[in-house]
Amino acid sequence: MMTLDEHAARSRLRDVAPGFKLLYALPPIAMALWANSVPFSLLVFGLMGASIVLKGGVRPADYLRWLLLPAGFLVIGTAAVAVDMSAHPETFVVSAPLGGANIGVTATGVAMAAHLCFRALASVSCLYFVAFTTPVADLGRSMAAVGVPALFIEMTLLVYRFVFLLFGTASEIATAQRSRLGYAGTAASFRSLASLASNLFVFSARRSEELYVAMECRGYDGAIRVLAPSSGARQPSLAGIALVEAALLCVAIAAHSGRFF
Amino acid sequence: MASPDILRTEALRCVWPDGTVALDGVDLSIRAGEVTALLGGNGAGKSSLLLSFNGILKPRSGRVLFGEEPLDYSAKGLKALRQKVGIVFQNPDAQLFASSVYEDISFGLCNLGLPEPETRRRIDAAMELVGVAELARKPVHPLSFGQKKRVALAGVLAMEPSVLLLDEPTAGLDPQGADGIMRFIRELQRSSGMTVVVATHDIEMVPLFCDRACVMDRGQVLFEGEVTSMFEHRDLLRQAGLRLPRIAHLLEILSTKDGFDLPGTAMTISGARKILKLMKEEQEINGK
Amino acid sequence: MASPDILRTEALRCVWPDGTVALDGVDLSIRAGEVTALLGGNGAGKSSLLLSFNGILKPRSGRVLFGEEPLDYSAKGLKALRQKVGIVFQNPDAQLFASSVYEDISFGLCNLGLPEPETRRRIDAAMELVGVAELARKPVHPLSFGQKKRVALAGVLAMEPSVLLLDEPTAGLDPQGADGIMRFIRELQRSSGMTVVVATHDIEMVPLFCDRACVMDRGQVLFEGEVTSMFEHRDLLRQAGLRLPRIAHLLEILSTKDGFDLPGTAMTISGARKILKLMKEEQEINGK
Amino acid sequence: MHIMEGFLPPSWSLFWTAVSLPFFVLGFRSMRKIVADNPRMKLLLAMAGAFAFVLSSLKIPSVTGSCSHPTGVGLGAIMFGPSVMSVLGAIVLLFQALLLAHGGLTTLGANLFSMGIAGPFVSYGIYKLADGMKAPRSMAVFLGAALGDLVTYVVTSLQLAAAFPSATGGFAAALFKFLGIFAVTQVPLAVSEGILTVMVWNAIRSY
Repeated sequence: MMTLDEHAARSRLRDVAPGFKLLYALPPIAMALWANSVPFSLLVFGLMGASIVLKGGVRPADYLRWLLLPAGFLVIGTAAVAVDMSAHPETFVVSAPLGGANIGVTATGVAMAAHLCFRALASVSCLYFVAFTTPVADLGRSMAAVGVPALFIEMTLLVYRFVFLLFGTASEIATAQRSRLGYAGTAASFRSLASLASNLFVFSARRSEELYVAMECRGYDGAIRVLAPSSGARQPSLAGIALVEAALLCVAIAAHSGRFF
Repeated sequence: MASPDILRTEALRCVWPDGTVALDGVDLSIRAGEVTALLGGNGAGKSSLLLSFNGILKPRSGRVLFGEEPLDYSAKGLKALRQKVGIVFQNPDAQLFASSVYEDISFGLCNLGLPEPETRRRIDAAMELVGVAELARKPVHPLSFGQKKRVALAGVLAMEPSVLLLDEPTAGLDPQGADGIMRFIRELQRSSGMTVVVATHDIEMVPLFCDRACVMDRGQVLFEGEVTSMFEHRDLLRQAGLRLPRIAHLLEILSTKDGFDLPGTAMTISGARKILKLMKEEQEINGK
Repeated sequence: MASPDILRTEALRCVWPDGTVALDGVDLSIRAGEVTALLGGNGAGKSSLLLSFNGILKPRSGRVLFGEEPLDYSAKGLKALRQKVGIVFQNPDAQLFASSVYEDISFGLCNLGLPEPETRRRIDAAMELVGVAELARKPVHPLSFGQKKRVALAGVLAMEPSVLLLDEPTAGLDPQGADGIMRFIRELQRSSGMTVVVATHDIEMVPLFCDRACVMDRGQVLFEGEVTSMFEHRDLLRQAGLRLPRIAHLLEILSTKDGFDLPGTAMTISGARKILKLMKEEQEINGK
Repeated sequence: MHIMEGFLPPSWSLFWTAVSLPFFVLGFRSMRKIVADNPRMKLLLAMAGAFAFVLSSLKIPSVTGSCSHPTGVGLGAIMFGPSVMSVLGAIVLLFQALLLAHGGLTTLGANLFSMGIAGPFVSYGIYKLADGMKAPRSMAVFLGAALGDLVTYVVTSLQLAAAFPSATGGFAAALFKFLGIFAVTQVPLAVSEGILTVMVWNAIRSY
């Protein structure tokens, strides 16, 4: 399965200035949470899914596979919200006795769970729109534009680079361990994992020192100054985005005030 | 004498998780008791092939056979396989993970669950063999690069595999170090009859230390056969991002461009000496 | 024409924080506008010498001179020095830190505090020069090893240093990749007059791409001089864990052991051709 | 356990963001001071963040046989201190959301509180406490890591219970429910993480 990072790098929307993509996908999360309406959630879910697949060029099968990832949490989480326990079975629509009490679902519980489930799916699709279309480096730049402190952005982008560096090393170590039977059995697995983690730690300390020296050679003095590639970024029509957001907002208000559902 | 095949692939196709095709229909036989060179440029698929011999990389289609049996990818099957097929990776830093040399060499043996006396005997034997016995109690990370490579090798040899896979064993070593490790491997193969597969792009050492060669490019096998016959396919070598050994290149130019009448070709210094001496003798006879 | 010395060390002695002696009384001159090879086995002190040229490793005693001035180890002095003396490390993963190729290349320039248009011009030129222009907006991690090496080189070249230090530039590259990068460096030195110092144990490329050589062993300089004269000191090469280039080795054996009457010696294929042709012609004259 | 994107109602989303913010700000200040004193710390801290990320994506075997991810909060807190962990935790959570689709943006505050604040502070507190009571160092590390792991799940259950009180039994019943699902199942994994952290800690100290 391709990583989200690779999807973002290949996205047809990657050249769109990141601010616009955030402006497009983030407000609907807030609206979906606030409106708390199944039809509105479905609207957002559909809109974002279509944008990811049709505009972003992600294969529907890939998108669906990614949607299944949070499904585990979604199922357990919503089921936990729906199911209740009570001494009085009459409060439940469906129930079964369990020990001295009854376990079952109430009408409000089911409604709450259904709202929750769709709301979460809608929000996740918005998050996916950003993740599928926007490389992390671009996000770093837009954080600067809204006044996030430079140190935080520097740290974020360094962590981004180092995550892949360490992933590479961790998987090399794990492969070498597997080839010497490192994961045959629980005791061996513990031993292998512990040595993997400690070696990775030592490696990362050493690598950070090497990087420091290499950066010093290029004049590092404590501030990481870099220049972003000159923006060949496409600027989509701000009015278009505003129109979509406004329309969504109207539907959200209508849904919230009970015109739908 | 044709040795039986100990490892074989049939239409092997492997794909990395990100979708890159690592191996694209590889049919290859590794003969028992010989040293086989896997040659190719960066990204040709050499390392992937080694990983699939060890059962780490699973085929998308096609299969790998050890002896006459297709690989068994169950936990038990892999355990049995990896005991017999050992792999030494290119980067020793990624495969030495214990805090001391001795402990690291013991890693694979402990996972085999051997009794302690046997484990200790094998560790000592392996350390003796590769010449790191005096480092036993040292921590791993301050060792030199060459020492680390030897310790990594000992960790695999201690498991007494019948097939040894080596990924770029000479990378990062200076000429004497590289020569030393290849001589050691050749010696090991001669004395213990071990089967060795060496993935490398160091073409110079192939005629010196290998019996057979397989040239790879972009996940495919371009050539498989005796080392001596490989160099008749110089176009394939170039296609794979390689070149002739310098001696072979010199002799080639001498005979094709400079009008030397060479009675054969050679890839090594000793081979070239023979040919040039022959040429000289012929000239002297003709001259007289 | 003897070029003036651009870098010089005088009785340079450097000690690593753990007490290991890295350099032990090094007296060495690097000539401006030439390619100098620093040769030696693993642990000979080549990398340490490069780091001391760049002011990263400070002398315990002795000194380093850039032009005629001893290095100034103040923050300001180092900043000025590192603008003029750039270093490319062996492992690009230990050098590249930014989230995209373009940003990484810009880092050194931004530290120089150049105006933005000039910075952009230089980044574009450097990317063009090493052939990574189309990678500009990619993150670093999915690049191949060879691409990472090029990006690391571009990041240093963008600063337009007058001296370029390269630590094992061909390590990990296949023959064509190694050849490509060394050709590029030779071309760069010829066209821009840049001074280049290459630390390596790849002896084969020295006669092809370098003017001068310095052979190091255990922190000391065994030989310093023209590449052509270095090979007369083959005992020093062996002492340093190196060997002769294979062609030179062949010619040596031919003349000392096989009774060939060679009119000179050579280290490269083209050099050997000339000598062997000369020999042939002489024989034909004598024969007639 | 990451609460997924969109799962919390807006009020609770804001509430947990507000609760986490002061810890984040304090952590950020201390980080700023650390890197101002020594520029190489910037790289080391970023490396620590990446390390935490990679660590939390490993699968550890549980003593009962199943597999799960370690939280890494114990190891991180004991090695780098709990306040820096709140900043590194925020970065790690951001990447988990954007690169792995674990967690989300509107739940960042809540997840940061459980995994970047409560977990590390409890781990560190228990470690210091046990150490102060002259308990063996391994015991202190084990308790810190295991309880730190467990606390993150208890806090998550608390957050979910507060947002989704039971229709029949209110907050208490909901808490009981969520603890049963998310925290009790976690006990063997917390033990695994404790054991693993001790092993890693010992190995690192031997370098």
